[in-house]
Amino acid sequence: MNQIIDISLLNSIIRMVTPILLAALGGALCARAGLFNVGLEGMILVGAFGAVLGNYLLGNLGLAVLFAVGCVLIFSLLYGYFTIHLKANVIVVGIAINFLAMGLTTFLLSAIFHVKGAYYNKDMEGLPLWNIPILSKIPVLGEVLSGYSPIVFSAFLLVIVLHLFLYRTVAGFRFSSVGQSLIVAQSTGIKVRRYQYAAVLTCGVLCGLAGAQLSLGQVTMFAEGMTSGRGFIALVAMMLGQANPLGIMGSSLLFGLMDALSVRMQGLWLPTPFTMMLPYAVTIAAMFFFKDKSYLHGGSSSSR
Amino acid sequence: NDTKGRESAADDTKQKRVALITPEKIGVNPFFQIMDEGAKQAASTYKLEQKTLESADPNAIEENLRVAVAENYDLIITSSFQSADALKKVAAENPDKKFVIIDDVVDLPNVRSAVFREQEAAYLLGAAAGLSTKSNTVGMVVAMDIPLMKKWTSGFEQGLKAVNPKASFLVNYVGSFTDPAKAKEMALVQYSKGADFVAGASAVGDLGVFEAAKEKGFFTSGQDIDRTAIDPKHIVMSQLKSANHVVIDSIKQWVEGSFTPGVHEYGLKEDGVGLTYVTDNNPFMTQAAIEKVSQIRSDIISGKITVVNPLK
Amino acid sequence: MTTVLETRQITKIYGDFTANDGIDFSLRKGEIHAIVGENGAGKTTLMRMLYGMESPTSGDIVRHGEVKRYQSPSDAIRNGVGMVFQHFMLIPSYTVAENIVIGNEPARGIWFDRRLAARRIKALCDTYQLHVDPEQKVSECSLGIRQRIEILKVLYNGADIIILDEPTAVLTPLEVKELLVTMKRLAKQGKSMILITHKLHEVMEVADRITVLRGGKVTGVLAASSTSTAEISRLMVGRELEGVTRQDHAAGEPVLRVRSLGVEGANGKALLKNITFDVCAGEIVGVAGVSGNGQSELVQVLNGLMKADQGRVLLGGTDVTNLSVRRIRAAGLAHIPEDRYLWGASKDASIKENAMMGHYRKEGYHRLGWLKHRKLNRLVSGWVESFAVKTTSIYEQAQHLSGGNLQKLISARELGQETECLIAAEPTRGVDLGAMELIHRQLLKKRERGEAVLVISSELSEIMTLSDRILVMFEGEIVGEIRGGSVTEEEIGLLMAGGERA
Amino acid sequence: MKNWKPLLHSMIQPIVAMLCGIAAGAIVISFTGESIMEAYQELWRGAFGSLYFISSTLTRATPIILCGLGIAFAFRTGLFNMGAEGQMVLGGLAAALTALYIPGSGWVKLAVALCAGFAAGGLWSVLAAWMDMKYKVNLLISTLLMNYIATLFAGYIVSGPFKDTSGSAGLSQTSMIVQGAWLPKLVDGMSVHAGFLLAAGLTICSVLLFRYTIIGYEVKMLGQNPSFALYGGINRLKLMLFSMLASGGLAGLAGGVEVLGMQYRFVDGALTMPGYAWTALMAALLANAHPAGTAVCSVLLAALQTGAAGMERNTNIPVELSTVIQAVLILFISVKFSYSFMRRRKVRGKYESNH
Ligand SMILES: Nc1ncnc2c1ncn2[C@@H]1O[C@H](COP(=O)(O)OP(=O)(O)OP(=O)(O)O)[C@@H](O)[C@H]1O
Ligand SMILES: Nc1ncnc2c1ncn2[C@@H]1O[C@H](COP(=O)(O)OP(=O)(O)OP(=O)(O)O)[C@@H](O)[C@H]1O
Ligand SMILES: [Mg+2]
Ligand SMILES: [Mg+2]
Repeated sequence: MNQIIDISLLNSIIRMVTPILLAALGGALCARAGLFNVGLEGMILVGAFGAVLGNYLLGNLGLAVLFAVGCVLIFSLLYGYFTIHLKANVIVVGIAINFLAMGLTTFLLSAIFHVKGAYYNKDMEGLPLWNIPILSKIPVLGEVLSGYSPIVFSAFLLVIVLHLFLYRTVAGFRFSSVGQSLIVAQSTGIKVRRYQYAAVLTCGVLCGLAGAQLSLGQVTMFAEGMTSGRGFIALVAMMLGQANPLGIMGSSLLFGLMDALSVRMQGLWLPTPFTMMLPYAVTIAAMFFFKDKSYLHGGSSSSR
Repeated sequence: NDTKGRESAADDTKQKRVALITPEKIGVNPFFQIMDEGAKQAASTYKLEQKTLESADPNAIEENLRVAVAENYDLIITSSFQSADALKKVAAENPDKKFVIIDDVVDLPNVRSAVFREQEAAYLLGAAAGLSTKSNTVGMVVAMDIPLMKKWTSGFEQGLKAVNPKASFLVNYVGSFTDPAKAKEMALVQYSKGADFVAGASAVGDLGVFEAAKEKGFFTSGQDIDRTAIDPKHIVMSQLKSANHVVIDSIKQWVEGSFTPGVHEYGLKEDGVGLTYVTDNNPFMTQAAIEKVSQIRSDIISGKITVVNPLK
Repeated sequence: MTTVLETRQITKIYGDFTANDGIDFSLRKGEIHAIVGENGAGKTTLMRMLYGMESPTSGDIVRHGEVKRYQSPSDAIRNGVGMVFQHFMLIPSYTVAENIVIGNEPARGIWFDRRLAARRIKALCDTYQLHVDPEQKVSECSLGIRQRIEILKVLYNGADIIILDEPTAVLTPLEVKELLVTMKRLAKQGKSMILITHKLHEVMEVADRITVLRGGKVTGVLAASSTSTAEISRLMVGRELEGVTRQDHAAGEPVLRVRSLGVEGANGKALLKNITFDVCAGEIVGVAGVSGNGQSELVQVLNGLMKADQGRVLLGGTDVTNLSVRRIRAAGLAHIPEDRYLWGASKDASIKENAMMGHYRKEGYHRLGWLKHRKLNRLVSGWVESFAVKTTSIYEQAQHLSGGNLQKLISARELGQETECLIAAEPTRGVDLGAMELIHRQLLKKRERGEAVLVISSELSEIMTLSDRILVMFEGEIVGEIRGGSVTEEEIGLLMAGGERA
Repeated sequence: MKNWKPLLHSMIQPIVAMLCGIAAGAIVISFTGESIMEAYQELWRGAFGSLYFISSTLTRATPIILCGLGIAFAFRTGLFNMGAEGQMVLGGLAAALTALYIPGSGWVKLAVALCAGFAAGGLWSVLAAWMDMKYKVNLLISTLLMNYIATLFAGYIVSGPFKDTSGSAGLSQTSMIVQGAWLPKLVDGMSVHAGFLLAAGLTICSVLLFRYTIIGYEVKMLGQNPSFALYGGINRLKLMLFSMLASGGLAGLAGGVEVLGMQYRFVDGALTMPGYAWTALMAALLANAHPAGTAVCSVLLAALQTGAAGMERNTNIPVELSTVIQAVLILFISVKFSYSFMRRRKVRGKYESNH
């Protein structure tokens, strides 16, 4: 109680934030392509299940992660086909994808593992924890930045990669154009659909990683509905970060920090429900300061 | 959904039929899982036809109850507070049918109510933890901050303070029944605050607590059913709540013709709740502690120790 | 001269409406070919097919003697066809350079080489003598510059055929002049151009040949050197135009009085400074000025869409300064807005819903909050008829109206308010000759009824024909007030550019 | 209004989509080895098979319709209200507490409680609208986040200060409301209650409102082009606040109706677990925010859910798969096999054969 912020808190934030961050980055790409993806929750769930299933079937962690990514790719392809080709309402498809993910993972859990609720095997291996050689030697920082799964490191690396991609490369530039104005992009001969599919599929890869981190990184098991609303938080982080990778990292970390603090504040003076409100309330408060709404607009208008 | 009861349906046309209606999908909840197992077991012992109906959401409970009545099941078992209101209506409308509710009370002449004294088992768990902790700090990761869970936290705290008044007790609420990742982080937080024992009371989240224990090498305990087999080095105890026992007991009484309405309590004495622990080479509890805990158990059964029900 | 592009019996049918009906059209190398026709004649539709945005229902597009099937604009672009749209296709938050190279970006590997882009654009500017600042944000550019960016974009993509759909509609006279010079220069450099415009003097000035469309059919292909505006307009409209005449009559009492109006901009710079003028009963006052010199702000303040920081506005004796739009309208002000898609209409709504805006709260059209639909229908149908708005039904969506027809509808709506004062901002932008005459005649009728009209237009000829008095705005101030008929276009032009009156 | 042709055209699309959905669902069912016909029969029977099942479908549809009308109202104004869930929870809570603690006869309690539900939901969503207008806090995010806050707050209220102290007292719920204040059942022994009539009535009111009234017209114009509305003299601020009040209010009313017509008390989680708000959101989107369409879609989606429950009771299709079948059907219902899509295929086909 005396120390609310310590190194284990920071460790915990980074771990907890990774799935949200990854999914939010995926959501951002979709938003930039004009698709407001509320199906993130379901996609993470499929990723989480795919990772555990892959691990069980293939017995190799690397392949398990790939398997998870593959599973989510099928889902995102479905999402893309319905929204891009069949022009179905993006939000309805997103919600339906969430239902579908919930139903399928639960069904397959009992069909494949013959268990209900959760699959846990104490011999199942989780993702390895890495220490970056030189970084881990630095006194305090080293402790903060060491001992995570490769996915955690790659998530933060991806923030930089995506930032460079969106703002420095030709493809990224076109991506942004599609998000800024579909009509302009189309009139200049950009293959809009191709970019939309690319966004949706990349989002699938990222959600696959997010799920794998959740089920093989943070814990080593699959539980029905284990995403517990992380997909929606990712959606909020995406919007708050204005579909900008660095912004998303900031908003995810803000949310993570508040979430971790709310855990530590339990039992101090406020009733628990109120401490649990903290991350949501602070996120709303944060919006008083971030007002540029360029991409949010895409979200709300594409839904009509 | 298929039952053993059906297989033998051919040879006995006047077979009695039992329906079990869970208030939510059985899915994540071991409490309902063992209830289902108990029903199936009793069905095969007493040659009954049995069907389990899972309710997708609270509104489906009443629906399922009515369907069970309409399909003329002879005994209808349901459970938990979510079902109480629905059962009150349905049971009052069908006075000829027999009903059982587990874990809540419905005061009607055709309803048998079975409730648990979870606080007694929690008391034992708290006492065991209090006797064994080296750091004098123990914790519990709880699913939700709702009154029901006070039976766990309060019972645990009573037992803990009784044997070790100086020990401090940490509690964290996950806010969900299905979030092992968050439960794990909470267990890690408690560990970082010095807890060497963290009890799991967060449904599926417990698996996350177990993992944290394995990773950091502290001790933990499970819920409802015996979880120690998963990892006896760290999961050293399990607080039992034998819904299967209660289901079997209810069916047995009914089959034997001694179905009695009213409230039936299941505590340590009735074997409805209990505590199990790793018996050989328990790394957390000393033999002395184990003996002390069994002493407390008999004291509770004999009434020498009374565990306060926090909800009364 | 060689023919670079040709259509053979091209037809486009929307639902049961034939927008283009068996059109034969040809474009020669180095030629400027004007396409004229009334609103809704099918000019844009034809261009959209040439540019691959629509596929023809039947007929062929022939390029260099080869039949082409464009699946998308990118096919057309690859074939050297470029188009500048009526509504600019630019991303305002991007720089000029980014907008030009989009779709065809200079790259080093996967990286977007913005510096190379800027250099290429500099070179392009020099070749065609069209100057822009590559680093500037498009949102900060004037309409004239945006137009130039669009042309550069087309040139950058290597087009040798450039389609310009009503490029001059939004430009100031000076900008128009520059554009026409540019076009001639490009034609000399071997580019072929298709120009769509409603202004026949522009056609006569630059075009080599003219194709006239009416009702989706070609009614004539003329050589500019051997025709007259009268002939063209006869082919367009199918009848002689009468021309508008203005009777002299004395103005009455002031209706709209504006006193030392001022508005601060976001950066502390004044958008409007000390504006004072009157508009009297039975008078049309014109406001001339290069767009972006405060005319839009003036109109918005008068209407209550923008708040004034100083000064007062009096309407028929009541002080309406900074009142809500509804109160100002109720006090007797109607307003034809300058941007019909932004302010003037809802594209998704029906013609009727668009037309009843501002009327439905009037006496007789509602009771206890319920609309009297039958009366409204009659009102709107009446306008559709008297203004000859081309539509199948008043329940049709407004987005299916061509620009000119929508403008007629908006004018009808605002003239129908029958207020003692009307503000008409760019009332005939993008409107064909017949419709322009119609609107002008209605504005003059209003004047003759003894009502006040304030006309804001970047089209000097329009101001000159209509106005009793002309106010010239420059950088948010009124820099000159002239009696109508007493000056030449050159003199006003000088004032508009910030010079003193000679 | 007079054009029946577009209406007919608009009917073809959902029917085609439904058929595709049924075909896709059949594929899923065939994986379970069950008879497809039987499964669909059970699905139908569970939704509409008898008066009893029709009644439970309509009961389930009741809060969805109300919530959906609310969401559609906001959409029409151009506001994306994602906070129906929170508004519904607060509405339900307010209705329960009012019915429990104000004095008066049953009818008075009922009426005041419904008003309280409306007010609570409405004010909660007006808060979001106000933050949007005054401080440009994006409505979509704020309403989404406010769901969590509302749900947690309601959970606190019923597990703390206003907890039910009768019975085993371990429950997060309020005490039971006196019977006089319940919404009466429409048919004895069936669950459908007067709340459904309220929902149907409000649907008709919404249709009339949007078609024939000044407010309906102004809301529509504001939603389609705010600048045009401003130019025409429509008071944007007032209308937006009104719209969000109505939107949240209807969601709150949905909560109140569910509490007073079904549960007779506020039970933590009973309004969120069935996912009414999400279903309602889908209904509103599928109907493109048209009120009558929203109501029809609500009943349809509710039928899909009750039908799935029936299917799961009476066939051996696993519980989990009924969710999958539902999702697949919804996916296809959402599809817009637009004419341009079909025509384009045709045009392309022609081109290819020409080559
Ligand atoms: N997508 C469409 N669906 C139905 N009708 C359309 C569509 N696009 C255009 N039209 C109709 O086709 C006709 C021709 O339109 P077009 O835009 O080509 O006219 P235009 O000659 O460019 O007119 P303007 O001078 O006003 O720009 C108009 O009557 C218009 O209403
Ligand atoms: N209803 C329609 N009728 C005719 N042409 C259409 C219609 N809808 C779209 N088009 C045009 O057909 C072209 C091809 O359409 P498509 O959607 O395949 O383009 P794209 O997304 O740019 O390309 P790609 O699918 O290859 O990435 C586009 O230029 C589009 O404008
Ligand atoms: Mg045109
Ligand atoms: Mg294509």
